[in-house]
Amino acid sequence: MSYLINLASIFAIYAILAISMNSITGYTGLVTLAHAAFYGIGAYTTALLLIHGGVNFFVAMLAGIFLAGVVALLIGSVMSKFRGDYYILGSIGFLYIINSIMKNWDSVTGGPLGVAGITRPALFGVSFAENLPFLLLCLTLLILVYWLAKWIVSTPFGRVLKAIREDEEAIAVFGYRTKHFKLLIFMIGCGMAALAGGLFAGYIRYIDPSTFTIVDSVFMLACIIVGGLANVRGAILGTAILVMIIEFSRLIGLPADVAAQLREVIYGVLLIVMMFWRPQGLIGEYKL
Amino acid sequence: MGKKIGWAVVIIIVVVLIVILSGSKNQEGATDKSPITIGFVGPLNGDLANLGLNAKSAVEIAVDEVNGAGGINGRPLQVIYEDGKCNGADASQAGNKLINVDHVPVILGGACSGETLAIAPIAEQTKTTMLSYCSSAPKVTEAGDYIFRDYPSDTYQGSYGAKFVKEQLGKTKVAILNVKTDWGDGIAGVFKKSFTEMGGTIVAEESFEQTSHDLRAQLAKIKAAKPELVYFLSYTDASIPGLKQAADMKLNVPMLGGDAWDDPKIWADVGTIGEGAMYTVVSAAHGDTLGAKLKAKTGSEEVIACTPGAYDGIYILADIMKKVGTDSTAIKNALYQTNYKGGVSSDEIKFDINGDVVGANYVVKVVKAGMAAPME
Amino acid sequence: MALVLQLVVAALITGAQYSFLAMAFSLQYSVLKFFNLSLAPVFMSGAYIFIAVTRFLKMPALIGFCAGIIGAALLGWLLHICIYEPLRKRGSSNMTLLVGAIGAMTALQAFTIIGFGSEYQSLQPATSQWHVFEFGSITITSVQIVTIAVSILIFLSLMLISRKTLFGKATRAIADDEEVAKIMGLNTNKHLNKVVLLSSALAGLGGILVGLDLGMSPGYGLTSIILAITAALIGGMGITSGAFLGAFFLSFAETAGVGFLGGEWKAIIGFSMLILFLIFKPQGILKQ
Amino acid sequence: MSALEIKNLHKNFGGVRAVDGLSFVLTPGKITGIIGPNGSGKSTLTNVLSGMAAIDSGVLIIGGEQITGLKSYEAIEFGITRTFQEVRLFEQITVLDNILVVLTERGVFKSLRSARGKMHEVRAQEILERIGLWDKRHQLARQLSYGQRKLLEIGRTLAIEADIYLFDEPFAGLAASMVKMLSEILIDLRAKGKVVVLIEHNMELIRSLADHIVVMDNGQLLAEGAPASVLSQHNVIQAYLGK
Repeated sequence: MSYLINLASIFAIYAILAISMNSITGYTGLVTLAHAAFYGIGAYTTALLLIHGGVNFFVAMLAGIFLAGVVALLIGSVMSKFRGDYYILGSIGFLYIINSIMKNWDSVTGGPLGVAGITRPALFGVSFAENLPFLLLCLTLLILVYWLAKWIVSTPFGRVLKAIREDEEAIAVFGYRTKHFKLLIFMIGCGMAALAGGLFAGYIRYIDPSTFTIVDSVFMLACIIVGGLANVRGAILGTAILVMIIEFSRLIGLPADVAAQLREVIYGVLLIVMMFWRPQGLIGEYKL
Repeated sequence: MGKKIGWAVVIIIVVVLIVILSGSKNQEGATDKSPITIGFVGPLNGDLANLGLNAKSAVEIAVDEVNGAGGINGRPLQVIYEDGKCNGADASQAGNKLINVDHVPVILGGACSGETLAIAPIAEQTKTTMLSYCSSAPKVTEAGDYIFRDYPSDTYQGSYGAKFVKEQLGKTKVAILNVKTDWGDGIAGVFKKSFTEMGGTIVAEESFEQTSHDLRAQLAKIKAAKPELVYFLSYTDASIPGLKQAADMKLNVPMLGGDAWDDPKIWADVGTIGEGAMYTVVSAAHGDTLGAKLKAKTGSEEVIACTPGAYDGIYILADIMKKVGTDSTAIKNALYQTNYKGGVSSDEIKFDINGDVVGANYVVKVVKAGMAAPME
Repeated sequence: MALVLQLVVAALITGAQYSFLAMAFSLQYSVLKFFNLSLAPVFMSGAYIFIAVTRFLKMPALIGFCAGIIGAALLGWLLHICIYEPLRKRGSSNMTLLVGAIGAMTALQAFTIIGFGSEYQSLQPATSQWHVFEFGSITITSVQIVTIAVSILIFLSLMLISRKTLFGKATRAIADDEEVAKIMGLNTNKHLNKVVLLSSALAGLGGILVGLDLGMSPGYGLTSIILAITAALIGGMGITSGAFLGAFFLSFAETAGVGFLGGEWKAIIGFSMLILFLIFKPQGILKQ
Repeated sequence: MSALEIKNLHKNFGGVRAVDGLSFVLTPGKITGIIGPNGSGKSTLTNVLSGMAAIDSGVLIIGGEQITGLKSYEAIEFGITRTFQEVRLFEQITVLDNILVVLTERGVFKSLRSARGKMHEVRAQEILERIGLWDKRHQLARQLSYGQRKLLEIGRTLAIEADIYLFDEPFAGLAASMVKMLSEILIDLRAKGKVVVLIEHNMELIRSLADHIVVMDNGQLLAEGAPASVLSQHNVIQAYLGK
């Protein structure tokens, strides 16, 4: 039974990532693959503050979100200048740079040795060490992020984001400094990704640079494309489907090495099929 | 239209959940002839797949032998193999499945330190014993009370290498070229500390990312530093091009490597370039007997670094389970008292208070005509 | 002094190795206008077909060479007519094409791993070593000289084709404006197939020559295509001579970085170049 | 309401002098028609006036203020708004949102706090009813017919408080009823003393609506003045027919 609880926790963490990427890619049309880097910043800040700073888990997580926001401000302001393909290229560049920093800044990040012994969160005496309470924590944060994303999109700010997605040049003529809008939603999205990173660190209790690479960004992209762009529920649906595929291929007892590769073949083919069949995804509202 | 599809998919997910749920009721309370299942975690694909798969074959041989000799008090031993892919995320998933779905009392694994460190917290929390057969990173020492390893920590390999270079080879000026991974950094750091303490000097320190094969620039800098020996810590992927590039550059200086060079594929590929290359490896006292068994099973007598530890791991665990049964805490306590004799990886295996194997007898192997053999 | 010369030689070799995929990408980007990341598996297929032919079928290297180039060309062409051409016909945005390319890349890379295993394979016949030429303390092997020569040869021939032949003029016409080219009676689809075949063959050739010197592993394709795109961007996106120039610019920057900073920072140098050029000179060196 | 004066404006695109030393005044309370053969620089002029294309040299004077550089998001600060030759709507959002989006606060953080939401909805309904699209407000913009999309774009331009309206071939492809509706809108704007600029090929519409005509050819000012006199000038007819 607790296998399912842990699976649900991983699902909740990836759902938060999908929702956060959806706000940037689904609603604002900015396809970014740098998301795994902010996922990593959240995880590393939370882990390092927890172990060395002796800080409470949630304070460390908030610091992670704040740091991710600051880094997103720097990177976002640079990337807001780019458009379309060049935006993705820039995001890939930044992802590799941040991943290299994680690998080579041994004194702080422990480099490839990673960070081990991260303790599970606790707040006012309530400990989330056991799997079930941890899952409840993940679900509450997922609902919080879901509500936040829903609210942002319902405000006029969200409407301007959609207009930027549709025709950035046109909305600019009506007096909107699109760079600022793109920057703010990028920061919000990356902050949410850092939240998921903190949770992941708490869940797995050992992190190393190999879990924050382009493969993870592509996985998040696949979730929102399968589920549906510009639809918060779509992001959750897509994540559910893809996490199911991962665990199904592990459980049906394929020879272990083929199973792992088969999963990646399924993602790849799924992305191609979606581009043909429903580019806007199962319940999406925006075609790339 | 969108709504209908959304709901249809949600229903499918619920159905799938129920299927998995019913499948995972645990098997306790069966008759005493039911199999005892333990877990195995290792890299079954990815860059280090050869490491994991070779160990897996040895484990399969050991299990057949144990079951052949009556199993564990009559109950057959069974192993569930999970792929840790040598990274924290997959290893944690694998460990979680073994502990929470298959309810294994003990896990043989992980191989890479990243795998062991990722599963250790879950194992500690659920009081599941872990016996890693290949994790050498110093960090594993304090990974937990339930965490053991029958493969020596890097601290031994690094200091053994330093002593060998300084005393046996009498070299004083050494260049280090290591891959940026937990293994590479771990050993390089220890080597540098002990070599400088013994009065040697490190004339150059270069490193490279695990995925890069082009070491020309690093080797050029090392050549300019005029070392008497290069301590080249690398996995198979970068060793083959690295050795070739060094030879192309006429960097004709002896090379000392780490236990990852115990992979005959390297020497078969580099051919004459490998002549005289040396590397430290845990002396598998009886590696050849295991090699013969592996040849019968898999067609090649290749015994890679982690395999002896995995093979012995099965026997150690089988002996303990015969005495104390399958309760994990009992297994843990018994492991601290184990004194396993006649193992393949070493004649005597004992564990210290941290669960690390006591002592490590390394041997230096040297490559002659494409074959690696222990140096007299 | 010898160190600097040896580093220069190293940079020349690496530059030549980057140039094949960079020119192949630039040629395709000039007409198709999207980041075809699936050139990565095409690049690797050259090397893996070479291995299959020479090692499993025990055929001589020359046949392996031709089989690799033709195989890569066919793979690139198949991807084009099965995925990108139908998508372009349906008027899909280049973002949709890019996501399709990411899908194809992920699936094909997984297939390669299932087929050839995930470990490193060297293309060089076992136990043999390329003849080493020595000039004072500088050394260079025969395959490296061939790589540099072939890369310059390919560059010159692409220049000639582009200026002198009908094929070159048609390609430039489509690059300027595909609609206008159609109106002028050019069967653009047939012509695009030819361009794809040529660029895929070029990528396959690059895969083989790099494989012969450095060997090949499945993960290598992704980093190579991103470095190739960086080289194309540095030179000037869509200009073949730009890609050639960019490849050497990138390799010299990387080698200098490794020379002075250290090997582990190599990845950061490559991607910082990408970001710097994206910000300050997105049009690249050659374009005004 | 202030006039918009263009003084010695230059703009070239890749060697072609699209706007070449143009000078004239757009007076408020008048509809100025800009005519000229294709490629005479009409659209480039609109792009420059709305900040979508940079000014190479020359000056724009609005309300006495000299402007040599205008960014696209600054256009509205000078009261300039426009439509596009090929309709550029926000395709995958609803008709209502296409109007509401331009009513949002310009500041990023202000737009998050949707303070005056109600007032905007009333304004949007008013406009949509005026252009007859209120009943289609929940449809996506891309689901409208060509004529309706043209009207929605004009509705969007009307939604914001502006002084200078640039209409780039708004009548192209409109049905008769819609032409009548749009003409009334232009006349209404003129009555409000706005500067109305109409780029159009249809000569009857120019004659019936424009108070003042500017004729452009090869980026230069060919002729200027009242419609009746300008249209009969020899060189104007020559420029149109000669091409």
